[in-house]
Amino acid sequence: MTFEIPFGPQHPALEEPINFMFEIEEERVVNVKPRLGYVHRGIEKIAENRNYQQLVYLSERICGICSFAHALCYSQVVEELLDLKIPERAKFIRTIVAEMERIQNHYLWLGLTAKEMGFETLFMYAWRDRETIIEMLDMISGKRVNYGMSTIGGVRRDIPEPMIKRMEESLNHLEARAEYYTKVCTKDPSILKRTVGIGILRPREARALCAVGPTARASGIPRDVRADEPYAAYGEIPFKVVTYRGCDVASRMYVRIDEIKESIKIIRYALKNMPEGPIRVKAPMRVPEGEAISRVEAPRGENLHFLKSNGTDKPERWKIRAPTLANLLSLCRMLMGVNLADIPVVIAGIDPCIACAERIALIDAKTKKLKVWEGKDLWRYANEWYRKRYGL
Amino acid sequence: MRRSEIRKQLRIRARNIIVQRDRRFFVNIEKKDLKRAIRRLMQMKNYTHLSTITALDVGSMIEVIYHVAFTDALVSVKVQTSKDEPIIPSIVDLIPGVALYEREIHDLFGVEFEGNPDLSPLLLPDGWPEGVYPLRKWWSVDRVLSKLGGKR
Amino acid sequence: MVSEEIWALIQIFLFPGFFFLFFLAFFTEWVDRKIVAKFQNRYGPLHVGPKGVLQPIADFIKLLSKEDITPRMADKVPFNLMPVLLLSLAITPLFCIPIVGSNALVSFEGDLIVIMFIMSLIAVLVFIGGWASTNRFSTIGSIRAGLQLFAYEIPMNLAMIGPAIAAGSLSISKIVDWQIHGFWNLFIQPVGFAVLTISLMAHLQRVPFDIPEAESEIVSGWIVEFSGKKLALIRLAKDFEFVLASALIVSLFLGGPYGPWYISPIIYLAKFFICVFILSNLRAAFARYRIDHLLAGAWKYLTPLALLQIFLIKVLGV
Amino acid sequence: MAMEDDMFRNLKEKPVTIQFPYEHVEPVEGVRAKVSWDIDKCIGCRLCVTICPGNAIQLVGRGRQAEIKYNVGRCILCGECVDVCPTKAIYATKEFEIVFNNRRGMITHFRRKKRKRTS
Repeated sequence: MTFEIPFGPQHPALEEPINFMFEIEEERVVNVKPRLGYVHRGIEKIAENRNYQQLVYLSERICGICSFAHALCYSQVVEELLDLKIPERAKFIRTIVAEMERIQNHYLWLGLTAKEMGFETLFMYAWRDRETIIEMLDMISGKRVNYGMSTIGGVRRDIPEPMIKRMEESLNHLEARAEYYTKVCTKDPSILKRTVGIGILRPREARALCAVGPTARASGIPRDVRADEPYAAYGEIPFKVVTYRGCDVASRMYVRIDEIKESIKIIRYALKNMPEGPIRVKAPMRVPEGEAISRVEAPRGENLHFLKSNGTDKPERWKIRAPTLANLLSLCRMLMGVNLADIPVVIAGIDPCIACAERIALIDAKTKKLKVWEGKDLWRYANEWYRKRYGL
Repeated sequence: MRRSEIRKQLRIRARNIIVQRDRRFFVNIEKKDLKRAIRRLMQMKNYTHLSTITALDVGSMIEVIYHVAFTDALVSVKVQTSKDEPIIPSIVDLIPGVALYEREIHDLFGVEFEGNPDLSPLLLPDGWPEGVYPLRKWWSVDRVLSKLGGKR
Repeated sequence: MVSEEIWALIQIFLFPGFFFLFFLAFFTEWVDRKIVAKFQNRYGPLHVGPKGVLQPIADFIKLLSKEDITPRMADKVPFNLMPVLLLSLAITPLFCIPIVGSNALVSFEGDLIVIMFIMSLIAVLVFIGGWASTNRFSTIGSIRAGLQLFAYEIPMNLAMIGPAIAAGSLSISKIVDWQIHGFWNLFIQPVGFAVLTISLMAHLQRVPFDIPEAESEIVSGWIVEFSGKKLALIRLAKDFEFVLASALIVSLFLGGPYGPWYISPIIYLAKFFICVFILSNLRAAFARYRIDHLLAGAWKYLTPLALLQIFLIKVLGV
Repeated sequence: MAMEDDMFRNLKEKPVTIQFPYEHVEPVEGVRAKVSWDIDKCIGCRLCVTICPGNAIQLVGRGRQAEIKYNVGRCILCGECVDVCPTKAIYATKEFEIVFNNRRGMITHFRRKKRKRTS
């Protein structure tokens, strides 16, 4: 007996609206169809009406968690068009913040995956430890999310000497916790039962489906923009690309935990070798005509921005490809043949961020209304609806 | 990667290859050569994946750019098609991972990808009118707002 | 004669009876939530009453006042009847458990069998409730609840039979009595204790085995269509089941209450909350297993272990 | 089961939760929060209006008689206007708990005090 189970757009296992239509046969998935489009904000269209400075902040709001990666990618693409040379110190600060964001994202992911597995305690612990890194980011940038650090021509805030000392303490704590989670995730029998051998994505399939980021690296493919095409200060910092050959959710977990440790090493090295100097150069408002592409390794995978300018202060076309869209087909492949109970864990495995994946559509053509509703309007609408429905 | 390598592999004229900077190549090709070009690029060493497909509205034409990633470069293959008859051969049979990108462009620019088995709406809501493509330049924000009677 | 009847009424309605049991159920829920919160480095309930002790009662009252929705597609009679039946079935066995002295309110030869029967009935009722609400998620949840029943029921009953064989009686009061005069069953049947604890976790549908109501997979499973008063009753019934589980462990393996009448309830409650602590700790320490893991584990390990325990008791004659 | 040790250690420790409406965390040095105007320094150059990503700032009137209309509801707390202001008329506050009951309350007008005309 096959029956269809809708999964989303609202479901407790999903943080963001996406719809999967599963065909289930005896608790096993035989077919899956994804449907996007529930959180469209029309960012690529809005971009045609904003100037380049304003777009830095719009790019930050593509995704709440990997906001710096998008802002960095956008800043780089504009700098390339402007032919700006940004100061060395700014490059190092960019690297540090990008890696801190990676740590933050991976802790968040660990907690969410634990929650999908029903492991509340690990969820609480991972998010408690994530607080440490968020406080660090708060200290550096003045904000807990959407840091507003990267800008065209450098960064907006410096990391002074006293901050470095406090950062090192926090980094030690985070490293100890990462070691602890490695121990937990390799030892705990219930975690192993739920992750090992679940959601298999073979290396050949990962290559064919263009998987990126930790999803690809957990299938043994060393695909990392930081190593392939060094941006910011990655060319000067030694680090290793973490890969695992398990191809399952457990490997994705180990890749991310090991990346936390690797990121901590990168931050330490960058803090030690940070050159002195200015952090920002002035950028003109108008951008000369041209096309440029910039790639950044966001915590979730490769991030690509394409920008075409037409000589004014507003871009002609700004194309964003967030990592989740690249991994969505791999996810559908992983979900084939998976037990119904494992669906949330496998979906969490690629670290989906639906808001990143879809940015384009505009205004719902059906409603023909562009009106902001206040609380009392909603109240009235709800009452009317009920009255009509039940004939009160 | 160097210009000559790409030229030799794709067997096209050198002036069709623009080297923007180190690691960045733009290649202009004809629509009919697209599949062959992508297949040949895939056979080159250091090929990793196809990053994404971008579509642009350039006046009377729609330009579709395939960003092919290598470990040491990013080659962007440009194809143009007319707006009246926007048909481009699909490369899903070569790289299955581009299915969603092609569907996205089909939604937003109305480009038909010949050979893609599933071009159902991915992003746009159900009941979206036929022949309306939100990312074409015709569909500007001001135009929409004036139609809806709102103001900026 | 009259005073004896009044005494019996007091016993049924006040002290080990209804009032005390309701209070105990709410208090146990609070303790459970507080302990798990403490393990997870949070506060838990905090604001209603001192340290949030009245929070479960507040939740209960709030749920009673909520809108009660019956889905149009639901099978109305079983759907509406199920919460009431569940609550009454969850309370009934508690009267067979001795709290003051070694004599329960209702005690007869074979009440252990009745308790086993009622506990299976609860699981069947859960299945019916989920099935009657005709939601896809609740259907899956109820199917899982039924499957889970097959997994845990036999090891649980076998582990409960162990003490009865040792004591030579099927009455819980007599088993408690036997333990007071001899050893606690915990020391002579440790395997049975472990098997019973694990099976009870499965019976209670708590975290490692909360498969029928897995929140992140099937949106709280068989409960998903229940709301308002029905949900309040189900929540209360679950509290009673939790009390019953801890009480069973105390009575069968930890010797139950002993001593004069004024001290035995205190000893009983102390043991009771040790059991609650163990169950809460297990809830915090695991990720959720899958239904096939549970079935395989129960039939591969729990059932043979429970049988081995009975075999040991028979052979060694302890 | 691998986390038992950490769980039992936490039994003794104080919870990390901050009970928000009753406890407050001090904002860090240099927190990006609501901005405010020192309107007498404003020269009406419109730089902040151009740079604001959320179109939260409007300049009503012209020149030195202009008044600033600041909508917190649209403000994304980026602090670009503070950086760009040539006369340091805009300054950052530490007010980040910003809640309103209605939309009108979000809009703040910064007006110059009317000077007495000297004869």
